[in-house]
Amino acid sequence: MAHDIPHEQHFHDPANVTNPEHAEHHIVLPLEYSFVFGTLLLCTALTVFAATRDLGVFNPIVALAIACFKGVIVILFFMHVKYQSNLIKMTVGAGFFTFLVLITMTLSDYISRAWGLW
Amino acid sequence: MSHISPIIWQFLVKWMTNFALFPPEASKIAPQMDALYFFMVLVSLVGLTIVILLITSFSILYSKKRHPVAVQIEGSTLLEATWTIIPLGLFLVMFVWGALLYFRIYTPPANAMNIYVVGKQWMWKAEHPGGQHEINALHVPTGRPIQLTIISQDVFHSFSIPAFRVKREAIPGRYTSVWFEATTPGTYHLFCTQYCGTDHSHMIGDVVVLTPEDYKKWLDGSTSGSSLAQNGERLFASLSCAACHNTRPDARGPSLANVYGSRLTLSSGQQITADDAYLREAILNPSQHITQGYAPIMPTYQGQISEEGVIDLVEYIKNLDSDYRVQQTTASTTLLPEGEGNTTKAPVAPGANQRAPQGMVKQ
Amino acid sequence: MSDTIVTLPDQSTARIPKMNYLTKENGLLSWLLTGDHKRIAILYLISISFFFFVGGSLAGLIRLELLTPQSDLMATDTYNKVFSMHGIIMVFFFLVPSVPATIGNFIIPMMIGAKDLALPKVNLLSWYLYVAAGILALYTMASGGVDTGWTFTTPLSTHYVNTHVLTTGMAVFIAGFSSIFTGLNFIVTIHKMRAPGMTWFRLPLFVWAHYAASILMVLGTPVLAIAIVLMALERTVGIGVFDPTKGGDPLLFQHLFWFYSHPAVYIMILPGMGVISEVISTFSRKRVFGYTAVAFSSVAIAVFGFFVWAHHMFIMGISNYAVLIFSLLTMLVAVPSAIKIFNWAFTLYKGSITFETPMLYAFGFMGLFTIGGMTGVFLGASGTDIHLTETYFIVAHFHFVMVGGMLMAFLSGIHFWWPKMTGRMYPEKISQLAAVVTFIGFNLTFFPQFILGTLGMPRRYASYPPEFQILNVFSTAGASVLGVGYLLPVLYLTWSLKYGEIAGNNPWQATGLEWQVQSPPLTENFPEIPIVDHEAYDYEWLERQKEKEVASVG
Amino acid sequence: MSDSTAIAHGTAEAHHEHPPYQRHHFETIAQQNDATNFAMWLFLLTEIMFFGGLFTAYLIYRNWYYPAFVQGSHQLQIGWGTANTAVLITSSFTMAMGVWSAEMRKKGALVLCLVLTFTLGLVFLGIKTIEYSEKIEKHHVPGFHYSVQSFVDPASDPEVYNEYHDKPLALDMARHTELYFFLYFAMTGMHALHMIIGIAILGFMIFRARAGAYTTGHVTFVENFGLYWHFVDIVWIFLFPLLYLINRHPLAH
Ligand code: HEA
Ligand code: HEA
Ligand code: HEC
Ligand code: CUA
Ligand SMILES: [Cu+2]
Repeated sequence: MAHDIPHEQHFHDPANVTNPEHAEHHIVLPLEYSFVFGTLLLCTALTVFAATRDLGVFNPIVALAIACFKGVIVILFFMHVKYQSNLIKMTVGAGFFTFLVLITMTLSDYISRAWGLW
Repeated sequence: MSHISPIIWQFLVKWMTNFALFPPEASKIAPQMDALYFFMVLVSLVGLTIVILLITSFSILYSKKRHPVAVQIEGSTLLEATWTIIPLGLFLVMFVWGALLYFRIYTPPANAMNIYVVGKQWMWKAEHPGGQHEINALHVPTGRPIQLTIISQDVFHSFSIPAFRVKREAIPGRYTSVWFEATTPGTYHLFCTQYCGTDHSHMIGDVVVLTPEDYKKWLDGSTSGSSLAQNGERLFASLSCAACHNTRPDARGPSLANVYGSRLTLSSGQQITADDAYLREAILNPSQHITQGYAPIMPTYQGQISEEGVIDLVEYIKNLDSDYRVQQTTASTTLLPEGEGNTTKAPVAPGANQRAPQGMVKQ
Repeated sequence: MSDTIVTLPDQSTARIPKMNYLTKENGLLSWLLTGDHKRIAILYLISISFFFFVGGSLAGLIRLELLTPQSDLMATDTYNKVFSMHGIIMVFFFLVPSVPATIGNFIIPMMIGAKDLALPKVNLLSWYLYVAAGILALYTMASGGVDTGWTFTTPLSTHYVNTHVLTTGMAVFIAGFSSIFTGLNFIVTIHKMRAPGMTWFRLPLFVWAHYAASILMVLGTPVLAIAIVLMALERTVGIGVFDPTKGGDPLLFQHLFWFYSHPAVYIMILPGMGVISEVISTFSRKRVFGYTAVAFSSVAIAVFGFFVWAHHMFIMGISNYAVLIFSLLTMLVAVPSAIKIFNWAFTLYKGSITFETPMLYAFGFMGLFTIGGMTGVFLGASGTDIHLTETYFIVAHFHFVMVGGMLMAFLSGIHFWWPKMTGRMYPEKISQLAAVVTFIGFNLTFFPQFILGTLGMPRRYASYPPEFQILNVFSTAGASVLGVGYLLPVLYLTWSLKYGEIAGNNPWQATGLEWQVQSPPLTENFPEIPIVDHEAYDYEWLERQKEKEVASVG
Repeated sequence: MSDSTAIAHGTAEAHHEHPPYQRHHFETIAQQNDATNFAMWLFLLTEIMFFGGLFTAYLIYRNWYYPAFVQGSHQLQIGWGTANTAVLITSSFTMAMGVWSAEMRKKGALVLCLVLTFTLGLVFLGIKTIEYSEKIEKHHVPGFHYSVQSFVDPASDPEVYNEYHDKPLALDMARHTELYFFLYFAMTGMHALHMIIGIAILGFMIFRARAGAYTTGHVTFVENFGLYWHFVDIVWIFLFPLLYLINRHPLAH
């Protein structure tokens, strides 16, 4: 049984506190930031350009895909999530998941109402 | 009995005479609802009994006196699986059964007789097709499916007849419907069950179930002169609908004959069935769904016709199965004085329009 | 009391430890500016008790009015305001913060072996937000009240009433932030502040339950906030999102409102379930049967809790397909609760059971929550919901889960941890009596309402048809008994602050870390951060601890 | 009583050395940083859900009143929107550089970055003000003398008309543009409110940074504020296409 480990004298060791959810502090370098910054500006230009073309149903899809991409790189690099513990990654994931639950489940009602408006 | 204080005595008398434990079953759906209800009560009782039995018997068997030293137990996957799967199974049965019931109550049969109900703070107004109006009351015959088409003029209300086990929300700006078939003549409660402001609790009334004969008598005794469709026809004329909806070759709007119940193709390619709700929307928010082949030129009548007026129009269009009447209306439009258009209570149009309720549109 | 496990120290020599969180600093300011989670918990305890009695008095008024069929005690308008304020106060100012902000606040850091919550200042802030919101709510009540019901249904609340919707909305908005901060604090604390060796599966189930509830608070409450903001804008500027005449959809408000308020009912019940786990285990001296199942069922309730909100809108005009989906998911979310009930029942199996007050309340919880939960399933099955919705059946359902469930759990927990919080015992016999009185009063009050609901009596009615009177008379009579049952604890718990027996560290011989330190605890909880080498509810470990103590003393 | 209090203090803090910024209830500074960082993320989750309600409303009404949303969005100028996106992205970049400067303990660079971020934030709000005032002039503020003139008679609004040649909307559809503008104001307004709060905090931070508060090796505050600022940026990254871009080529309806 787990608690059969001999009971030791209580001691005070800060290292005990380091739990698996801790990630070492990673310093993102300016070069990396600059790359991301460049990509973001590029994407902005791209999405504005795409908006001037008539892509049919793809207009909103392209625009949102680009927005998602931009959002993801901001989260990963500017917000350091790429170098963070799994806990933070899951937290971010949980947030967007609940957000999607709100949207999709609400829309499931609106879309399936008998016709058009209602 | 003089030694019993009069208050207690009154209370006892009331108890004996005025005490209900279960609502009457006065519609066809009621026994079905009750069957599911009792099934659920039974499951709950069994579940509750099990829980209580477990607690009391363990409490007795393993009280500290009898059982001074507890035996540590991890758990038991088998047992835990049992009490996951059995309740889940039972709940799923309830789900399926409940859903069947739900769809039954909210899917009116095709041959149902339609009554319109308008809810407003704080009264119910029922409109029978023959033009009979009732406030806070509803007369219905037995043995005939009745569909209620319900709408609210202001806030949410809810039209509830406990004895029939049916209830439907009256939603502002949108038709909802429910149906029932009454079985037992009598007078039953009609409640507004959605909180709707100050006099919510006074928004009540009676549902009077009559035998078909009595119902006919009642119908004859309470006609208000013209049927809904007749009112609708008058409105149709006074609002100049026929300026566009006519049979002339250059008509700007589609013919409305037989439009009710038909499948329409919208300009977006979507296919929809023209039901009451669609007709209402087509009048109030026409550009919301443009019929294929037509321009979005129909003006909105939002704010110009009362809910009752819309009902009249809808009822008129529903019964329109040829263009004959419309042509007549086109002719008579010119006879109407200017400015009559915007009111529900248009004066009775020239005598030509007065026909027997049934004969007038169904030709 | 031979059959009891209460092991109080020798009363003639025992003394409350001189140094504890209560005596550390004195003066009002030391309380108002404290960062100590235990003091904040006490502040919360006082404030929510106050609001409970405000809400309870309003409930008394409701029941008095319903004694007779006519609306004779007060005008319908007044009645509407009374039940609206009753619902708002009870939900947002009592039940949501009840167990988490008091017991949770006090106990969670101690249970996981931490000196405090991770963010003490945020903790204090959330109490101030709560107080600000509460004062606003009281102000609203004093200046005329609000009559929308606690659900603020549009378009009624936006276009058709002229009572204080905005200030009430603001009060709820602020209270929501208080709740967000509490939940956020708990999550951070549980993740980051656990003592060495305190792994996830060594956490007491109380902590798991609060973790699950906190997720709901953090992710659900903001949606309530935006719903209220939109409602306020609709009411003031008339923007049209909820106004059917402008093309808006009044149901959208309900989607947003219930997206919070259904998870909120689990915010209200989960912490109570945590209490029950602790109490049942302690008084049967046995580890909780199927620890992992109980722990994960809390998380399952929290996760599934986000998928079922539209079951409050079955007849309100959502699409029939949505009704199907939401009804099915409702059935799924009910299962984890059933698992918990049976796991608790089997915890008793081969235990060594005693029947102190907390245990009596816990038994009450199990019975009443089962009834309340099963009737929730009646409402979740779309067909029966048609008949039962918006009647007293619902009123009975939610009072069974909220009052019979959560309030019982709250009282259970207060009695259970009272010795830890104050260092003194409450009088056992009278408290057992109070538990029995509340149980009887409760059933008398709310059971007749199931029958009333089946008969079709609509809720939120100031007057009703005379044939419903008998059952209403029962209900009112029960409420008076219930009121007495709730008044008693206030009296004897207050009394015990001065005259109660000295409790000692661990009167119940419970295993939680909080019981291994002095009562009342030190400000920093543990003289030294403990190292955890045993699982939760390990009574053998507790025995060995005691032997060791005896050995070292002797 | 008072002496026992002193003892309590003594025992609690005697045996470990803390940097001044470590709060007493944390065991290590790493634990403290982890905790505050995690708390910040949880707070951002609440923000996601808060905006989530508005996004839901937007999606629903865009589907219902597509033509109204198309013509509503024609009233927005892509030029301003693009400029603002660039401004905001740049401010995000300067903020990120600020975090780096703090980590590297470069006080001057940190102050510079914060001042830049602060200024760019103000520029964003300035541009927003220009856009808003245009809406006010055209009576496109929902609830305040809203006018549907530009939609029932697009030619009366030559600037937009010359670019898009919109057909007139039927009156009932034209009225629903009010919903579009409400959502526009609610979403951008809520976003601007977050910017204002952020800018206020930035002001405070510049002040403290000049005193060297963040270049001691303890950078959590700057880092967490950075998270907030980037989050606000992300919200805009989504608002920009939704409000300005996706309706420029309406599907044949
Ligand atoms: C603490 C609060 C709380 C809790 C925990 C619950 C729990 C549940 N609730 Fe309840 N509910 C409310 C508070 C709560 N509710 C409130 C306040 C309202 C009204 C709001 C208003 O309109 O004002 C409401 C309304 C409400 C409705 C809406 C009714 C309507 O408006 O028409 C529905 C519908 O599905 C519902 C369902 C459920 C279900 C399925 C559960 C489940 O989670 C219950 C699960 C528990 C069990 C199932 C018990 C365990 C079972 C056993 C141990 C026995 C098993 C044995 C066998 C099956 C053999 N509730
Ligand atoms: C935590 C939640 C909670 C709690 C604890 C309670 C507690 C009680 N509630 Fe409440 N109730 C709600 C939440 C709660 N309620 C909600 C959300 C609604 C819906 C509101 C709406 O529709 O918008 C509601 C609605 C509601 C109604 C329906 C009103 C209507 O629809 O018309 C009724 C009617 O009986 C009722 C009764 C009671 C009673 C008798 C108690 C008792 O348990 C209270 C007992 C407590 C006391 C009595 C106070 C303590 C004693 C004293 C201070 C002594 C002095 C007092 C007296 C002698 C009276 N409640
Ligand atoms: C200016 C011309 C005009 C007037 C006046 C007018 N309509 Fe229409 N109506 C149309 C056109 C064009 C359509 C088809 C396009 C559409 O669906 O909007 C139509 C469609 C309809 C439809 C939907 C039927 C279908 O096939 O889609 C109904 C119902 C209807 N109108 C009823 C009325 C009523 C009732 C009135 C008077 C109160 C009225 N209309 C007045 C032009 C008009
Ligand atoms: Cu109408 Cu309640
Ligand atoms: Cu619910």
